[in-house]
Amino acid sequence: MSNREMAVTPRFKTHSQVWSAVGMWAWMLHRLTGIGIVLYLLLHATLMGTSLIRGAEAFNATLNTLMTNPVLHLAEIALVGAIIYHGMNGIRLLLFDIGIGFSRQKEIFWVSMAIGAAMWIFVIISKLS
Amino acid sequence: MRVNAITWLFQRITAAVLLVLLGVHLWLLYMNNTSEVISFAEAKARLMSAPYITLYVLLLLFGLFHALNGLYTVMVDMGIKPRKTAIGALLAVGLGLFGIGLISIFQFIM
Amino acid sequence: MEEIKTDVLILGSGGAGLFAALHVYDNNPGLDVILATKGLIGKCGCSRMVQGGMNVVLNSADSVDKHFMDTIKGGGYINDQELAYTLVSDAPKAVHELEVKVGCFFDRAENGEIHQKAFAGQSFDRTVHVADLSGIQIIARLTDQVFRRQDRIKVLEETRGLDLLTTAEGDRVVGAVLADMRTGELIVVNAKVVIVATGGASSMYKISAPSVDKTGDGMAMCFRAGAEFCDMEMMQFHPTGLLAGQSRLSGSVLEEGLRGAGGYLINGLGERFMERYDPERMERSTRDRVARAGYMEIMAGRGTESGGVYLVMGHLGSEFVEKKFPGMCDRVRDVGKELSKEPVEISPTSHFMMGGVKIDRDCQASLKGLVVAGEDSSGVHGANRLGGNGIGESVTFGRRAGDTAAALAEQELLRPFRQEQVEEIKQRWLKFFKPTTGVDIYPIRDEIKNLMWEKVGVVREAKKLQEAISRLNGMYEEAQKAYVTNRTLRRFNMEWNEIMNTINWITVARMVANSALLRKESRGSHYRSDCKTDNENWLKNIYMKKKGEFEIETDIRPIISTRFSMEEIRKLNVQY
Amino acid sequence: MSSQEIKARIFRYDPEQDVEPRFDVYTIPVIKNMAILDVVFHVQNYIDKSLAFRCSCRIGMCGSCAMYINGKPRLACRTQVSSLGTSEVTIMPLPNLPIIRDLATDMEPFFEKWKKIKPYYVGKPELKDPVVIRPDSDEREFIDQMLDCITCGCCYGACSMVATNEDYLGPAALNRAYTLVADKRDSIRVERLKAVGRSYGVWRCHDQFNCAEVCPKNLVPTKSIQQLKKRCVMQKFGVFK
Ligand SMILES: Cc1cc2nc3c(=O)[nH]c(=O)nc-3n(C[C@H](O)[C@H](O)[C@H](O)COP(=O)(O)OP(=O)(O)OC[C@H]3O[C@@H](n4cnc5c(N)ncnc54)[C@H](O)[C@@H]3O)c2cc1C
Ligand code: HEM
Ligand code: SF4
Ligand code: F3S
Ligand code: FES
Repeated sequence: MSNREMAVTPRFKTHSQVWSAVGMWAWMLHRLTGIGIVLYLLLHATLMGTSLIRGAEAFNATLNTLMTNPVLHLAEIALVGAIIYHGMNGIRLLLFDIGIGFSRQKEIFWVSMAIGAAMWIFVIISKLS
Repeated sequence: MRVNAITWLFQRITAAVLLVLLGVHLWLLYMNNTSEVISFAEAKARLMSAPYITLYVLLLLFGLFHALNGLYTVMVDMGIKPRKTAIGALLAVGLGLFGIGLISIFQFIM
Repeated sequence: MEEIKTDVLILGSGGAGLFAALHVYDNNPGLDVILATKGLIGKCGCSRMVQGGMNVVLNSADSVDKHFMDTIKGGGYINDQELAYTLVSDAPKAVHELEVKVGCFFDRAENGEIHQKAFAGQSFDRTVHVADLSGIQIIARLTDQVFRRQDRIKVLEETRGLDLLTTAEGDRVVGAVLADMRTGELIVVNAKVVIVATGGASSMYKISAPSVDKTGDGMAMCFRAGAEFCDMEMMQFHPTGLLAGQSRLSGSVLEEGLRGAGGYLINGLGERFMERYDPERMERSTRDRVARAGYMEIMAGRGTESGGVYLVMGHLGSEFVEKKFPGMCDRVRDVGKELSKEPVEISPTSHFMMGGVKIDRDCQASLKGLVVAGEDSSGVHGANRLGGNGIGESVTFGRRAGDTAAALAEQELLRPFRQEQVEEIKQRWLKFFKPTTGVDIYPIRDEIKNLMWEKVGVVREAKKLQEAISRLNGMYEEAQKAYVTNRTLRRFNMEWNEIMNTINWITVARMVANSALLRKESRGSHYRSDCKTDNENWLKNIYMKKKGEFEIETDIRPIISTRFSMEEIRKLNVQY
Repeated sequence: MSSQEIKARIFRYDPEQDVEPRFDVYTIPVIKNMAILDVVFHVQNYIDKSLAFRCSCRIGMCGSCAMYINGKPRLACRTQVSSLGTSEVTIMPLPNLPIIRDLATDMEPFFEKWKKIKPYYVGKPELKDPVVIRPDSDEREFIDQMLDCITCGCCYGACSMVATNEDYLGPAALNRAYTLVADKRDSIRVERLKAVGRSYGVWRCHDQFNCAEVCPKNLVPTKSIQQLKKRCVMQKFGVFK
């Protein structure tokens, strides 16, 4: 049937996204931070694992280079930020999963972000001091 | 795959548990830490007690499941086709890392 | 050209078309059905747009006879009483089926039974509904049921009927030629039975309510095929069409329940003008009267600046209005007003055609193999339709049409169509792609709408009607010279579509205007400023059919009064 | 630019002739209460007759006219030009659906998925009459609100998960599934639940809320989907029957 044939031939579609919504950004960031932390985890486990297997000396040496590098300090702050974001938004998602907050999703997002930001700032300050 | 409901549920459960475990972990790292650089000796001192061991084994287990299942979710979202291969690869990585992790923790205890 | 053979071809996917498809299938799942519709299934047509709801007798304190009397009283007593009785006695079965088989869920009253609300012109609160947007649910659920039966019901979307195919003797319909609007290709469907349910042509007025795909196609097709029509002068104007300037939102209906719930109508001077026209029932009077009252106020210069009157709901409490009429509040908000708080400008709007193809109780038209249901048919509503009887007609007669079609398809043979007729039809509709220049269709379309509004509108008179008729004939000629600007573009060509619409509009409009000229009295929604109501001589219906190529043959016959006699009607001597 | 006119950038594409889509720009006089639908009608009627788009009811009841307007899927008939707060409008077809021509998309994939969840009611055989359900009972949960869906596809066009995964059923179909799964009158609820529990079903939703953000009927499919997920889990443990 002519109607049907049209449906099966592959045709151009647009994939324009909706960028103006809170939920969209929340989701994007959650995914990015999630993947980011996984990558960190992989790296972390490999480094720790390999150095530990080689013994205490190697471990101390590795940690020494890592923990005195200023760039890595900044990276660590970013990592903690990512974990905090992922965790705070994760709480928001868990709330939805148990059926709470659909009508207030934006407010919940901003509240959890405010708390997260406070935590992050706290971490940064305590780290810098 | 008909385990969708279970993995989905586990992703939530691990998330909730990670929230607590990671919280404790980070707290220890930042608040209970005196020196600039963590040394083997310090780490060992902490890791010797049973609660700590449990904490880290659990963190490892749950973290790995959450992380790798998370990655798998992303892949399915993107429409990955040979799903079996993906699952195999993730399982291998997961088991590998779990092994390395256990050995590492073991190193401290020894 | 693709050729398809089938048992039943259904044109239109409103309440009538969809229900007919279900009933053909449920009667005999072995029958092949093709359901062709001009828009997307479940999305086009007015059944989808039904707001208020559907009249049905469910309460033991109510009775089918009361509903019948309300219907013919509302209809100016010229209804085909057999059809009106069929409507009221089938409606409870239809609602039952909608709830139990189709899966609708109508709003419930406190006691958990189906809630029935007040509608104008009724002696009992009997309108079942889903908030104030009932049609969405009825049509969505019917569509889902069609999906369930898709092994036998083949749906052709955006495929419009062009013309019916008939035997050489002209007494039987054997199929139709369709156009797949997405590809622009024509399709010949050879069928044992054709059900026409394309839902009228009230969109031919400047201010009108229906969806844009209802352009009288079915009626025009039936006219060209030689079917008999009845009551074509009877055009209903809904009193409360939203006014929104030149925007297409203009004319959209604010539902009747607003007046039922106690809304006021006031004119530009702030008077509740219904006092002058129907002091007893006020705003709850029937549509014809309220629409005319509003129209006359506007004409007498007592309207608002942009030519309307006001609908006021504020005194009922904004919470009540928001809760009961969320859809209406939203719609009014689109034009920047708060229905629950401030007066909203409205105007009568062309809404529904009581007239149409003459059918019997089984939806059988005057040609064999032709079954017509819903707004395309005539007789059920007489001179005026009660709010809530429209979707009622659509579903009750849709069911019947399906039953009839199934029975006919079992008995009949598939008769061959005539290739030369197919060629003729092809030529009729594809010729617009040939010329490189010609008439632009859009000004003509706009002119019809204005002409009908001004000369064949709410208030009519002989002179204007005559002018309208001669102009319509002229426009018909002009429209034949129309051309499609982009000659090579058959796919989803909206201009071509509009040319065909315009020709069908004119075809139907001519019947309306001629019929209106013939009925030299006022009755129901047909109001002649130059004639009074004449209960002595005009308890009659006007019948029409095609004569020769394009002439109209008329016949005036007494009403079908099998249940409530002419004497009794005359005794009442109602004036309109 | 004067407030009397707007500039409309309209997406043009004919799959059988054009290699690439393009944008045509039209200047259009503004009228009172002008909706985007009036804009495209103006262009089609009086400027470029070859423009293709779809519309039926023109008052937000049929869901035929969904388009991607200034960064969001919306109903053309219910989007007032004045509400956009700018005199430049970009009109594109609904995302994630194949294009027939210009702004008219092919809704087939949307409805194919709609059909996958068995969208039709199959009443329990013992229910011979309309059931008696008091409006204040929680029998119908919040199904009734969710029944207002007009299958416009706005949510489908807005959901990134649909964009990245061709098979994902999408918010509208899942929302419909919920209204049936939670309808105690229906007899194939478990079967339907199994259909939405597949990997192309509910699990692809990650609470993006774009569906709720754009739904012209203010539905929150996210919530329906959560209810389905919950029931899927319950069903796995044998609690849902
Ligand atoms: C805004 C509005 C509100 C209303 N409210 C109420 C109410 O509250 N209560 C009530 O009882 N009635 C109401 N009505 C009236 C009611 O909607 C109609 O009486 C009824 O829906 C007609 O049903 P139908 O099946 O005959 O036609 P429709 O539902 O109008 O369907 C016609 C179908 O035919 C298709 N079609 C048209 N041309 C062709 C063609 N050439 N080929 C193929 N298909 C074609 C159309 O696309 C459409 O699918 C309302 C009408 C409107 C416009
Ligand atoms: C702080 C505790 C954490 C919480 C509360 C949490 C919460 C969640 C939740 C609820 C999801 C599901 C999202 C969805 O399906 O839509 C998720 C996904 C994910 N998480 Fe976590 N998480 C935490 C820690 C972590 C850690 C430590 C990692 C990495 C090692 C991680 C990696 C991921 C990944 C990769 C995903 C998949 C991304 C996606 O689906 O968008 N999470 N998390
Ligand atoms: S859920 Fe809303 S946006 Fe999605 S199809 Fe239904 S009405 Fe449209
Ligand atoms: S936008 Fe998509 S991801 Fe879920 S919440 Fe809505 S379906
Ligand atoms: S045209 Fe019907 S929703 Fe816009």
